[in-house]
Amino acid sequence: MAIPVKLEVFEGPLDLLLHLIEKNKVDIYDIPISLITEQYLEYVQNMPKEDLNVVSEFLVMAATLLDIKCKMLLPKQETEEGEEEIDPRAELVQKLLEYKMYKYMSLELKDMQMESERYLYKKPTIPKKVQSYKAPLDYEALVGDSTLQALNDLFLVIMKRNEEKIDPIRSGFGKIVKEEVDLDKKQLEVCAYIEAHKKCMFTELLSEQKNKMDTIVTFLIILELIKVGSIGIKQDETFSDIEITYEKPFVKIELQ
Amino acid sequence: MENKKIQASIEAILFAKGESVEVKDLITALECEEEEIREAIDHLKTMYAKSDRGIQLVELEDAIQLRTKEEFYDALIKITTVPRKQTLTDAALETLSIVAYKQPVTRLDVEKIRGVNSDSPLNKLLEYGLIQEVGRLDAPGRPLLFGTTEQFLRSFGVKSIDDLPQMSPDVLEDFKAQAEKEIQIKLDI
Amino acid sequence: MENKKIQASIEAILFAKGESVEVKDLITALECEEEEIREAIDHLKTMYAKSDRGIQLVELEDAIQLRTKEEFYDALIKITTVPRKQTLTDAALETLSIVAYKQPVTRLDVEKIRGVNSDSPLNKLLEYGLIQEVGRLDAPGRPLLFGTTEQFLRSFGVKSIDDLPQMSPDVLEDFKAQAEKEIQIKLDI
Repeated sequence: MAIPVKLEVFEGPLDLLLHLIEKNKVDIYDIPISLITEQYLEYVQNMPKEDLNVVSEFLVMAATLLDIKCKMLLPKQETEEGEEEIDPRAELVQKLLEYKMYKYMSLELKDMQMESERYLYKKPTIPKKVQSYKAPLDYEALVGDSTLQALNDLFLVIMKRNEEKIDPIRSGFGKIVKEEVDLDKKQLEVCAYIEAHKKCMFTELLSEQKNKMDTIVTFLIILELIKVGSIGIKQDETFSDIEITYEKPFVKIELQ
Repeated sequence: MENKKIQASIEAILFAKGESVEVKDLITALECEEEEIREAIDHLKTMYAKSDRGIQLVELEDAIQLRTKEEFYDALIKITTVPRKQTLTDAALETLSIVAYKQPVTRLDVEKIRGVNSDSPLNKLLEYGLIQEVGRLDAPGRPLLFGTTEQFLRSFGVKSIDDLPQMSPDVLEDFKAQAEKEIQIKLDI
Repeated sequence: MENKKIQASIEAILFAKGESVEVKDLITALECEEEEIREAIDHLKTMYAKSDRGIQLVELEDAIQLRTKEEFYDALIKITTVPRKQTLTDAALETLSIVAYKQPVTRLDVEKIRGVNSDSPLNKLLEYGLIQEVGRLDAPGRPLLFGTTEQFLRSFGVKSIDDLPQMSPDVLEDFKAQAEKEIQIKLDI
């Protein structure tokens, strides 16, 4: 049989089989398996091979057809019970019939869809007044089982949490202002202070500082002054205040 | 509520919404008995059926909706824009008929019947809103189950799945006989 | 064209369009005389005016349109609005307690106490009508001041704001002392 130049496209192996059966005008219940298999294979050989998934689906059916063909060639055997063996084509016929049925119904659906396209529906036109309507709030549901007492308890919890959040020491520093510290000037200031007082407490010195940066720099200057021996320090116990004493004239120190 | 008022309210709701409205929602909104609503719907149906009316009431499972009568389509397309047609491929139609008649079905069910992988037509049908996920099969892998939607009923002009044209081996036999006859006729000519 | 058919066609067109349709377009589409169209419109108008109808035909300049009768808006509202089932979130409750006990307060006050931006719970409370704007603070930017509403009193079963359980300065002092002690303990470790 000549293969048409332009291959018809089939939905799948079953579709192709049905086509061959119809084309040869043979009974679906009595498929001439040799003929159909031959034509089926011919088609598959000429199939475009781009999509291997598609080709493999067709090849599975080819294998099934060849399997049936083999079984048909073997002499019919009676089973032990004396019943005749089931026709090897039976399963395939069943599948073909089922597929054919759905394919037929799909054509019915197509017609139904075309008819239904002649009915038009309307888009919603909800009046603005209706659209903008807001259902009244169900306050009972909204408030639920929160009582005034619950609100009160909650407020106490919030205030407590709020107090805890504030670190009493650091909160004393006040606002942090970004400010460039003039190191030389700062050093002179600190030195002048200690020299003037001869003896002073570390906290006194810090309380003179305007902000965090000044405090840090002052602390660093003190450390340097201790290192070069310009001042002496004394602390009675851990966490107690530190006493600073003037030891010898200051030399200019390099802070890094 | 007075019968006339129920009827008018249903018409007002169906008109404004345009979309389908479930009967049970009407019962709640109008604070009526189901019987009263059903009666009003029947009245509306009869009223719309008259020849001087251009719209009709359709039932879709347990919802109702208004639409234009088919006979006015030709006049309508002259003046309104008709929604773009969803042309379904043969593969999609085949898949849809399997889902419609065998629902709920899994992807594998469809694939077995069609003999080919059917992911692409299934996805298209989902996208068009003609089928939907309706649950999962209680089997290994718990595969998704698909069924048709209300949009399917609308698009194919049926009230419910039960109203789909019957599919039986008899129909198929008829179909076959018919086909053979056609061939015969052609041969005779 | 038969009168009844003209009438039905117009209804179908008006329904499908949903919006207004010009009379002259109807004349073109239905291939009728203007007089016939006008007559059909009048018929439709009379028909819709009946008490068992939920829609009406309105004329605007030289166009006509179908609309829902206003008397059925209530029914439409019942079917289109989803009942709001809301409860106060924790954030809203916290914010509410601050407004209740410290009123009048600004947004910033609430934010400082809660330690987080509180615009969203404040707006929700305003929307619910549990708090309201009660004035502006005499400070830069003149920020809004919030206080509780009568609805708040009703919902929480209080006669007046004065009946709110008072937060005494002593309690606050206690908190402060406690907090400091706790920090001290932390430092000691």
